[in-house]
Amino acid sequence: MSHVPNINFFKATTGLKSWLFTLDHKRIGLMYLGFIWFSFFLGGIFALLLRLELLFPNGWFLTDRQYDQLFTLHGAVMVFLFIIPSIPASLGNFFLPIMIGAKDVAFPRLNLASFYIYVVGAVFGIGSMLIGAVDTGWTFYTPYSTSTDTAVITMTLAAFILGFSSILTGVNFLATVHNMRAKGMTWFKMPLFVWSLYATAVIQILATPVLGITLLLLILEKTINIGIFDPSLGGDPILFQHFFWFYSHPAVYIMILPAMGLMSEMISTFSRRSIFGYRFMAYSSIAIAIIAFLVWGHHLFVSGQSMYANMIFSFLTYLVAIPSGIKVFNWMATMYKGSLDLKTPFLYALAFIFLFTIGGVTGIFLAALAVDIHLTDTYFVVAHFHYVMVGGTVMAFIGGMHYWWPKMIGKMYNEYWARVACFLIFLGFNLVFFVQFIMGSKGMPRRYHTYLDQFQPLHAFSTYGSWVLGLGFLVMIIYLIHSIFYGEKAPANPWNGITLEWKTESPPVLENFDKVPEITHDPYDFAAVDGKKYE
Amino acid sequence: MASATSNLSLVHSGGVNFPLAVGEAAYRVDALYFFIYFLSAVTFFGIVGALIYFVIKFRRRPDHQIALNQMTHSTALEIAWTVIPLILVSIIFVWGYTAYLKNIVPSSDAKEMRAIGRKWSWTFEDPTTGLRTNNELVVPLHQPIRLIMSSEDVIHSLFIPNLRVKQDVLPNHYTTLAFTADRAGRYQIFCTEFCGDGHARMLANLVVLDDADYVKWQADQKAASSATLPLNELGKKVSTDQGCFSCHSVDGSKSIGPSWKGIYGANRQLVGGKSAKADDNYLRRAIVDPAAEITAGYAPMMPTYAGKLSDQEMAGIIEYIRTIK
Amino acid sequence: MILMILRQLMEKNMSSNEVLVGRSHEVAHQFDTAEQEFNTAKLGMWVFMAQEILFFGGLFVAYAVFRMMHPDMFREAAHHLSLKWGLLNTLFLLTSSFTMTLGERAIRQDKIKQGIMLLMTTVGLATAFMGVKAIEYAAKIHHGYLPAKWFFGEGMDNSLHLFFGIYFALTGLHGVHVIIGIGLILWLVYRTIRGEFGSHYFLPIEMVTLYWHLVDLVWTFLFPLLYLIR
Amino acid sequence: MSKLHSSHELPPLKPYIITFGALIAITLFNVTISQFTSGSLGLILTMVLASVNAILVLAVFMGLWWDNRFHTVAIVTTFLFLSLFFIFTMLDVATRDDLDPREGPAFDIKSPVQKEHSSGHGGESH
Repeated sequence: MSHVPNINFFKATTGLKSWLFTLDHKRIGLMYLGFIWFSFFLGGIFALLLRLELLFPNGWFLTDRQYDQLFTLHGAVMVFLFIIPSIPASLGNFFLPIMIGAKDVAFPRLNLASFYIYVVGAVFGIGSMLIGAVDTGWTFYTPYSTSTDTAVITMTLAAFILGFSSILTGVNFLATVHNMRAKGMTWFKMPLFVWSLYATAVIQILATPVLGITLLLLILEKTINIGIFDPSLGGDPILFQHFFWFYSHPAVYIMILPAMGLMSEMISTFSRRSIFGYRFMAYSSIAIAIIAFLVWGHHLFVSGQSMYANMIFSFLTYLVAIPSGIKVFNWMATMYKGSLDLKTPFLYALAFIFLFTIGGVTGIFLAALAVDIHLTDTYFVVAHFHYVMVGGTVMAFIGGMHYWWPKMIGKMYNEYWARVACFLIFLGFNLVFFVQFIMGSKGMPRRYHTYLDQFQPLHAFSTYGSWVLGLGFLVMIIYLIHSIFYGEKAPANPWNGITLEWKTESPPVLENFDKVPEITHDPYDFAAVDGKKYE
Repeated sequence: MASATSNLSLVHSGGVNFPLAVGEAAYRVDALYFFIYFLSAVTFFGIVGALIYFVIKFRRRPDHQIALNQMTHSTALEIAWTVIPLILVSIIFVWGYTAYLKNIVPSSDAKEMRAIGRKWSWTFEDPTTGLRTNNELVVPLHQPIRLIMSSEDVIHSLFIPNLRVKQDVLPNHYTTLAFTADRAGRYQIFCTEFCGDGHARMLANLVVLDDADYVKWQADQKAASSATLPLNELGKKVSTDQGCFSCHSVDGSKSIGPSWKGIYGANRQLVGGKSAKADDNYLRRAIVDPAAEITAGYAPMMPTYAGKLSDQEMAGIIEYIRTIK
Repeated sequence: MILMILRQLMEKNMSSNEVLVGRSHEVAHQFDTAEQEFNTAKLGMWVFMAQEILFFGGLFVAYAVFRMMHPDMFREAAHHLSLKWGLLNTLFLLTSSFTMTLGERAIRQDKIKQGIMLLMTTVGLATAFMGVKAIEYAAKIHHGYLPAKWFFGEGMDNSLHLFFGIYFALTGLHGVHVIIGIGLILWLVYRTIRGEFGSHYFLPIEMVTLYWHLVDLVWTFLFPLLYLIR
Repeated sequence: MSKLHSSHELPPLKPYIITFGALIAITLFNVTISQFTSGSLGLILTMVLASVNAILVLAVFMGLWWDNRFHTVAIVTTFLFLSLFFIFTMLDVATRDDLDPREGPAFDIKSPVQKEHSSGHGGESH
């Protein structure tokens, strides 16, 4: 193993086996990427069907049960199979070691194991659809989940297994960041994407096990009636909600933190400008990770939770808004007086700021106790978290995928069609979800298969928007696949970035670098590169 | 009577954002909502405005290849945009919490009423008069109400958009909801915690009556309960009250349970291959012991109504089903 | 009997002189030095144990919540558990923790035979622990002290079934960890006999030792909470 | 063959033996006092002693005393987050009915032994 062949990782070994048993973080990352996008399109098809069904007030092609199953599957697939692993497992796996100048993650075999655990979880999850898909909503609230006759056990088992995949990825990344950094790469010379993955890993490790035990107890509840969550046996259903949200709220930050890291990378590179307030950005990632654990109770404001708990959780929820705000302001300041190159990844970054701001400020409404009482469990909440999750995470994910596509695949995509798709996705997304804020404020509850006739025009508007959004993703997938086979060969550094991943070839060589570089300057030190005096 | 036949429209009443506000609680919520709305609009347009300005002004051009400035940080600026939002959200928090407390604490002269939720209907009861209504909560105008709620099966949630109040309804634990309505009329009540197939049809109405109407309504109710209705009308009333229609249609469309249309006297294909004629006794068994004979293609989910209905009421329902051809 | 098989294996390998020479261990390619590999693996293990603590933590929170809701029920329930067996098990587990540590030290000092004996003692104590657990479970099942729906035991408090729900969940989950631990230690013994470990390389032993202490740590809280507090 | 752990010298044996003795002693002491105490005093004393035991295991047996400080930080953080989970949940449970104290549960829950299990109340789904 002393001699490292200087060839790119695609060509190093070939054949199906070389992929299935690979220990190379880059290949594992790409396999994740494939599975994650497959899950996204599966969840997306569910979403389109849901919107189509909601075109008319009394439903037209689904029964109540089928509708319930469909929205549950949409939620479960999107949360557990797509968005939680999305950025960390795919782009994170591929780029974390490269960005800190390591040859691989700390535990490559564990990394492969995480991937296969993910696949097994996905098989369980998708398998549950065939044997009576769950209809509980992705939150599995008891006692509904313990009394329904759908395949709750299979789906909870899937989420349980996927949780372990997530934990192991977190352990791996944390150890990698701690001990695998190249010479000279001090903590404050790490790119912000690495910082955000580090913060994410902390949440993955400390929150996910609670989901594990919750789902295990739910399974015990269904199989041997352990009684802890079942009110008819003296258990406490609100306790289930505490357990569930102790994981699932921090999970929201598992979803958004890596996206914020990606944003910092893209904004800095395409503004050709050192990131504004690097340390604040790093600290705010950690702050978000910590405060994320303290706010879960805001999902329980109307559940019958104590009013003192409501007060404390409401206050802590506001605190988490502060570091998120800092990030947005710092990105703005980074663009100020930069040299903005409006390439596709940067367009997605701009879309992120636009949509995430809406998602963020509507969060302020929901954290205000009195207002939340009215808005919770309505379409307002649906719109809010889609603005944060899709408008935030998914936009950054797509942007990041375009940003690193040349590096990962070694081919350039078509810039024109990429911009068309970006525009369609941005437009379609707003058409679908903005109107849902109005619906929710007007009182339209979520998870309704049928609804009052008066809401029909608003629902129809949202449904038409979903077609535009779907078209955007279709265009994207076509030109991306096209680029794999017919794309122009990508140079090593198409965007003139200065973080480490641009210092290796496209696609990277087997162990990432021919010679691991020694790090001497800050990750975004464009001043040094451009060699110009600034005021 | 002030109770119109249909509910006040949520979409077409009130402003762009909210349905018409009916009561103190709603005014408090709306005031805070619009305060946040204003702040949000300023923040949003500030950020997007700056974004657009930057994109136009600092776009990369042949004569502008590198950044004009590489300022890496400004502690003063960063502290400013940490502290200013912190102050703003603190104001919102205090406002939100005090408004919340005012809204949830019932006044001492509140009239206590009970609500029971089940899959998929509501029952409301006035303990002082013993009057019980299904899917219709009738309250006097300007009277503070304290609703004590519980559920018979899973978690439900009672939501009255016009009053801006909502509270989960738990099995095995009481929760309460306080409100005062200051405008007579009929308002929508939703269930907002997912509770199964009939969740979207677990609808009810809040009927707010002024004092005269309320007294008259009480008298009518008492009279109606003692009056002898024709059997099929009694059946229709009982079916409505018991929420039968959240699962059974009368127009032949398939719902959670079989439609009642034309069912009387028809041959029913049962789960397990048997079949049975839907005569009076079959229908009675279907009400008292629904799990015994399940029509093919349906799930066994109907609860038993044994003990909940009198013989006369049951006969009424069967008679009513007979009339739906 | 297991010991006999082990001895045979040992002797077989002894003859090929592997125990004395020791196998070489190559540092994985992604690391620069063995030191880095060791530190990283250990960090990973500690972090993994953090998640184990929270995994059990969920159950402890459930315990606390129900204890607060039904204090009488817990007071009574403690009387249905056998302090004698519980204490015996605590001593088994504490001692096994100690022998595990001694075993690890022995192997690190190349006292391979002594190390194997100590590891086997640990396995023995762990098995004894599970044996006592089985006796206790059998008694509970016999008297009908089962979770929730299955409960048919006698008791003053009508929420007793909840306590036994938590009891079986906590001890059951802990028991699963003990069984996994036994498997891991046996695997270590096998590899030690094959001569893979010694002063030159003992990373897996270190990892499993940490894991075994964690199992002990959880019991440290389980024992007083379930058996002692009344 | 690579030379490993030159800097990882073996910690002395003595602390292990002392710790083991202490663990046994504390456990026995804990059992003894639990026979004479009850209520919250007993709870607190017992938990304090159990915590001492746990800290001994962590510090000596698990070697945190000699180890990389970050491992201590990681474990302390873990317990910190666990206690947050604990405190907030308990806070809710303890004060849930403060606004509206009502006597007794809404339904009479008897031990399921006495209760005939009717359908529709959950748990009968398989």
